[in-house]
Amino acid sequence: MSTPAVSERHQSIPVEFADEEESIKITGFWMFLMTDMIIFASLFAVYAVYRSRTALGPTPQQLFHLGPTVLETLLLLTSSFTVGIAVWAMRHNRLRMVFGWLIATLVLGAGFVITEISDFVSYMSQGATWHVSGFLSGFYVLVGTHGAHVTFGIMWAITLLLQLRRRGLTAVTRRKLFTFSLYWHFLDIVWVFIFTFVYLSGKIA
Amino acid sequence: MRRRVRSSRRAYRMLALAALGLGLLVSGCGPQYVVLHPKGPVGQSELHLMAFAAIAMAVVILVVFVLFGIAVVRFRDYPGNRNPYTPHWHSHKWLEPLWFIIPAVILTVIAVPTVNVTYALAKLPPSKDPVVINVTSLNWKWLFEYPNQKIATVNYLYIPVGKPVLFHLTADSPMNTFWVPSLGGMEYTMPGRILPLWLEASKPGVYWGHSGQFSGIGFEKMFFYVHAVSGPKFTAWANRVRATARPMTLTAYHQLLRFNTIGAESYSSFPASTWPSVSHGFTLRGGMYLLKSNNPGATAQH
Amino acid sequence: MSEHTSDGTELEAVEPGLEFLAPKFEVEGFPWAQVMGYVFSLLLTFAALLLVVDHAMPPILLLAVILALALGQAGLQLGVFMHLRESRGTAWQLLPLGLAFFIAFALVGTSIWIMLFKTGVS
Amino acid sequence: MPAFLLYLVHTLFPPDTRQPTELGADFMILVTGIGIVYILTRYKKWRWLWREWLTTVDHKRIAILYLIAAIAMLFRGGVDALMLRTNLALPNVQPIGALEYNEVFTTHGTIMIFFMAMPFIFALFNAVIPLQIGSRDVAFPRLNAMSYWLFAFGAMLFNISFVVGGSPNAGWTGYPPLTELAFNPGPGESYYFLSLLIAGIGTTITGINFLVTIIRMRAPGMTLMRMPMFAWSTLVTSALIIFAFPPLTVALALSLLDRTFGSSFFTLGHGGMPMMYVNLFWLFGHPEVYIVILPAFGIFSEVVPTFSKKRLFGYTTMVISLVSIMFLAYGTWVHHFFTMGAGPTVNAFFGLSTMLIAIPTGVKIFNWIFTMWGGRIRITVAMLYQMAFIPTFVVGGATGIMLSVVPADYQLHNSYWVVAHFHNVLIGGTVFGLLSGLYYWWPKMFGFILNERQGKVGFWLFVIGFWVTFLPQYLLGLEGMTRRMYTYPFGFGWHELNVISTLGAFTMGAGFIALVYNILWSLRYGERDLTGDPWNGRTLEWALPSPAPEYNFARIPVVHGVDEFWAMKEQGMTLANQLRPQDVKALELPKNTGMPFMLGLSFFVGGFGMVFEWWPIAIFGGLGVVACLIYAAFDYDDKEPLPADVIRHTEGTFGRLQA
Ligand code: HEA
Ligand code: HEA
Ligand code: CUA
Ligand SMILES: [Cu+2]
Repeated sequence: MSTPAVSERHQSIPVEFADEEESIKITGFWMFLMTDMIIFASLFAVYAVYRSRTALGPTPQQLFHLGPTVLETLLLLTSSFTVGIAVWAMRHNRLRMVFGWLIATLVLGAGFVITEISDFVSYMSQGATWHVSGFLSGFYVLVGTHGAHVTFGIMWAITLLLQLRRRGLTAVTRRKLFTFSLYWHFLDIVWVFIFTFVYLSGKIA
Repeated sequence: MRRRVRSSRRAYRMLALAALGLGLLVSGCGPQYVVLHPKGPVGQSELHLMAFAAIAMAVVILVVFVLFGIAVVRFRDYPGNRNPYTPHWHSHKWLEPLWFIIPAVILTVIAVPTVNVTYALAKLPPSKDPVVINVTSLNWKWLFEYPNQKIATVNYLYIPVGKPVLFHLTADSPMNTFWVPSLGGMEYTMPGRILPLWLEASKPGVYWGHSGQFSGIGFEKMFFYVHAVSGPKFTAWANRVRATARPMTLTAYHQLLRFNTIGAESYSSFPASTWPSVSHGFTLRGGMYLLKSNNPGATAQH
Repeated sequence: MSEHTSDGTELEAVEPGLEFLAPKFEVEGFPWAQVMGYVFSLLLTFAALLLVVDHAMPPILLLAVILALALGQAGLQLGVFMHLRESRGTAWQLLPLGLAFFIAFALVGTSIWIMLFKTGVS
Repeated sequence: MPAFLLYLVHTLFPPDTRQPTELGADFMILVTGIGIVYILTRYKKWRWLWREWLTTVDHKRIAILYLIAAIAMLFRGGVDALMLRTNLALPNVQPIGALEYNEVFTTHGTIMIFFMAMPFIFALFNAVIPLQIGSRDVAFPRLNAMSYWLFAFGAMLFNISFVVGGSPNAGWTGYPPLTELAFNPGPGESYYFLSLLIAGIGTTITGINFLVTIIRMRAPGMTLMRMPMFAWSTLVTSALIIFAFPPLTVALALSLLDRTFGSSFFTLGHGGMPMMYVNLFWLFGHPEVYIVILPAFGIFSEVVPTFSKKRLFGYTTMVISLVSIMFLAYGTWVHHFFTMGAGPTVNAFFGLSTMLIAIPTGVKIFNWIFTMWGGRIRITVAMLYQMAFIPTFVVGGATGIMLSVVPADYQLHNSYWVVAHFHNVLIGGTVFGLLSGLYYWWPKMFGFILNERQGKVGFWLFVIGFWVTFLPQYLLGLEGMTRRMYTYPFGFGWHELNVISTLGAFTMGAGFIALVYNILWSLRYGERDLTGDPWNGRTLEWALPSPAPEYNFARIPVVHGVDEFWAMKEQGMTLANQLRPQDVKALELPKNTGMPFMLGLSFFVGGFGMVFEWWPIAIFGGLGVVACLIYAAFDYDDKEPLPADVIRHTEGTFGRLQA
């Protein structure tokens, strides 16, 4: 139902949950996140096993620069914060604030993707393509899948902005924004593990 | 109605039994049941365990069949059935836990020897000095190299009776499994890895082996023969091959790499580089038959 | 679990026996939780970074510590930002979430264990 | 231009596919296709097809679509099986050669598992679950349609490989490096990876959909411990799907990257490791076999109480065993590669974890037997399949336990013992279960009953054929015959047993023909089901007319215990005599949409382009996918009102309204 009205009695229940149908969609989205989590777990397993299979190519220690990665981490953590605030603003019915924070999220996300791509390009220009070794294949696919998710998230955010502008804060658009925020935070969690398990641990001898 | 169903059920049981009996009869439970007639200690202990598990399973099957048969016969819906009808009976204080306990007990009985034998087979018999054979599966043929005898063969093997043989398995092709059912179980040959497997023949004879893992169009032709002969005969054979066969050059090896099937071949020597070494990114740790390679000749190769 | 209500005011009953999955909503006047969450997430990240750059510990221990920090970070995101206890009735997502974390770690761990012997020495 | 055409013909119909059997198949497909198009045009049915079926989001219709696909695929997989068996009975003649044999066992296994068993299961989920839990639809009707079309177009992509370009030929498991470009240059393996990826997305969505449907959409009062057992098994199956399909997706995607984009995951060189594929595949593969068996368990848990006229024995232990099977199913996958030498500790661990599964499975077997105990068993076709299931599955399970005995598996791995084991559980468990469910729920889906006498003929042919086919294969395993051989030498004692096995396979084929005849005959002459409750059922789906109206329940019932409908009947009530005209409220139904179909089509086009690496086509398909997603994001018009009058009228014609 797309009735934004919330009865007085249950003021504290956010609209996206008060509406049964939308709340079911949120449950569904959680389940989707679980499948995505196992996808990433499988990719982590692949990476973990291939980490030392560097063939004739570079080792993690030789390859990674921490600089860009730390920047990416900062961007993503901040974007996670901004989208959190966007949801907070949504729950206080502040549409303009929602716009602002969502656009900030989007920009930070784009910054992340650009940094990642330029990082990849610099690796590849050293000849470290994924053909070179199992390790590099695992690395590019794990990190690249995350990057693709972020890119998809940015496009999703754009369609969200358009819908918010057309329709304002209805139960449907609220639910969509809320699931988007779940998605985004989830990517942040995955990134933290990538940062730790791929980049940082790559620097441990 | 009642009679018909019952008699057709019986017919179906009889048929199943008959098929089993017939199968065994037609073939006379003869020597072609290679898995049941092992010719070496490894196959023997695998068979023992299999038979043990089979007996346990037979008990399980029997119990289920009997209970099920009684239920079906007693509680069918026909007029005048005097057996108790208890539509609301749906749980039982100790019957239900029993379903957990009895299978758990039976499984424990199987599990203990399973673990024991699994570990036991992972060790070479300690006192004996094994013959080492390096096995490479190729498309679609088997290359056997004897690092100590310094000879190589294709698609056939000689091994001494009564002596453990340590196979080192690898592949320069998609995966296969190396299997001589008369002697014991199989293990994969995989590119990029070397797995150890030991077998032993306790009776002289010719035993066939085959690949158990599909590897492409010529896979069906990957039969090979293992000639188990006495120790002196084995030595004599090795000397003869070294004396009479042609040496394997790298070119010859590359010809073996071609995708085709060929017959048996013998070589008086082989280039060391045909066997993968650590510097190629291989390792010797592990394997089901995890064992310390106690043959210096073998490790020197890696 | 209830007849569809279009006014959307009824919270559903919590599944009997699963009372620990009762929903909880967090709506505050100022996003303190988010701000604190952000600060802590930065702290956790830089802690891990510093530890690694300094080689503060033996490698295995270091790996364990930074993984623990990452886990803390995940918990923080879930708890602070993802409103993980919110639901219309029973907070069902918590069960699969627990399962997913378990499977994810078991999957990575056992895969390493099973493949361990094959790691190349190059 | 002619050069271009030549290239096209050569790529799409490479020389090795130009064989009599394949050309014959091509011809058959062409004729059937033209026939269908002709009939649709002749009777002006295109619009009807599009509006009623291709765009439908009604779970009951989607169920029928799944069912049609599943039976068609059972036919295709079955014909494959008969080809395999014929070749093995005549090892010296070899009616189909090595090339084709390898394709055929691959397509047989893949089709039977992914494109027969899975859609068959989803057909029953869709047909039954919303009705059984007292809900108007699944949680996400549009996603449901999307799942179907992703599955259907994935299946189509897989099936056209036989006609266009050549089929995959590396087994249903698709182990690298055999699937690598170097060893497998044709398009076959790309077909395999892409079609399974596409269908796999659909399956994952189905898993999510039914999980959420069951946890969120149950009728008021239906707590978890009051759910029908089929709903429980669906819940657990969905959870298994959610956690099992992602590793498959990754394994397939990485293989595809290796093949098409030159990464180095599973290659021979560059530090690739084929083992990792095997690990990921079975991380999916083992849960998958429980994904296909648990719904069958659920079906039996409905069929046995109904036809024994007795409540299910041990409800709680049934639930406990289902849930523990779910957990254990994730912990046993290594038993498929004991002989890859992961070391005695790993092997012992996974051998024991495999054995553990026997305990919850046994609990179910005994509970079914004790449901029958003290009941009144009516021998219908549905019940007959159940009664064949128990002995057959127990034998299959027992031979599985023997495989989990690690040293024994060293001798039995990849031998015909394994082939016999898994057909024993897949046919004796899954297929018998699905057929039982088919006969049981058929009236609910279509409104008429399948003829019982004919059904019994099919049953006996199928069951006897089954045992004649697969019992000899255990013996073949003990004789050391390995699987996936298109021919074999004489003198190993293999020939006689193979001939017996082939005779059995043809008996099963006759059983399949009897089944199809049964359906076609009943379509015309079958007894109508006017009560909605032909079997004296116990659960809510039988409280509705057959087939259920579009909105399922005019008013959602309140549930007070297990077997709610049985309890109602005992108190002399039904849903019908509870409904007063003023209780009927207007409803909103999900609106039909063409998006899912277009999405499936786009995936198909993109997949096809990728198979042949024709990038413009691949990109075109990809853009289609994006377009569909964007369309879906902005489409708010997804509901259709259903006025109370219409519902009142419908209920009235069923005679289900109080005066
Ligand atoms: C429906 C599908 C299905 C099911 C349910 C099962 C069930 C089981 N399977 Fe099977 N299996 C397959 C489908 C299935 N399998 C397939 C498709 C393959 C091959 C894939 C390929 O390579 O292509 C395979 C292969 C396979 C292997 C690998 C063989 C090899 O390649 O070397 C093993 C090894 O352990 C195994 C074991 C088991 C066990 C222990 C069970 C158990 O779950 C069985 C449990 C049931 C019982 C035991 C009977 C009932 C219990 C009782 C009556 C209680 C008392 C019992 C005891 C005390 C024992 N299976
Ligand atoms: C649910 C799954 C399922 C089902 C139902 C079946 C059903 C059958 N299977 Fe299948 N099988 C597998 C799953 C399944 N199989 C898998 C996963 C593999 C492994 C593949 C691999 O190795 O990768 C396999 C492999 C496999 C092999 C091993 C091939 C080899 O390794 O070389 C054999 C051999 O006998 C076989 C036989 C059969 C037979 C006779 C049937 C019978 O039940 C079929 C019954 C027959 C019909 C239903 C056909 C009806 C059709 C007609 C009557 C039409 C007649 C018309 C004409 C002839 C034009 N199967
Ligand atoms: Cu049995 Cu010889
Ligand atoms: Cu398994």
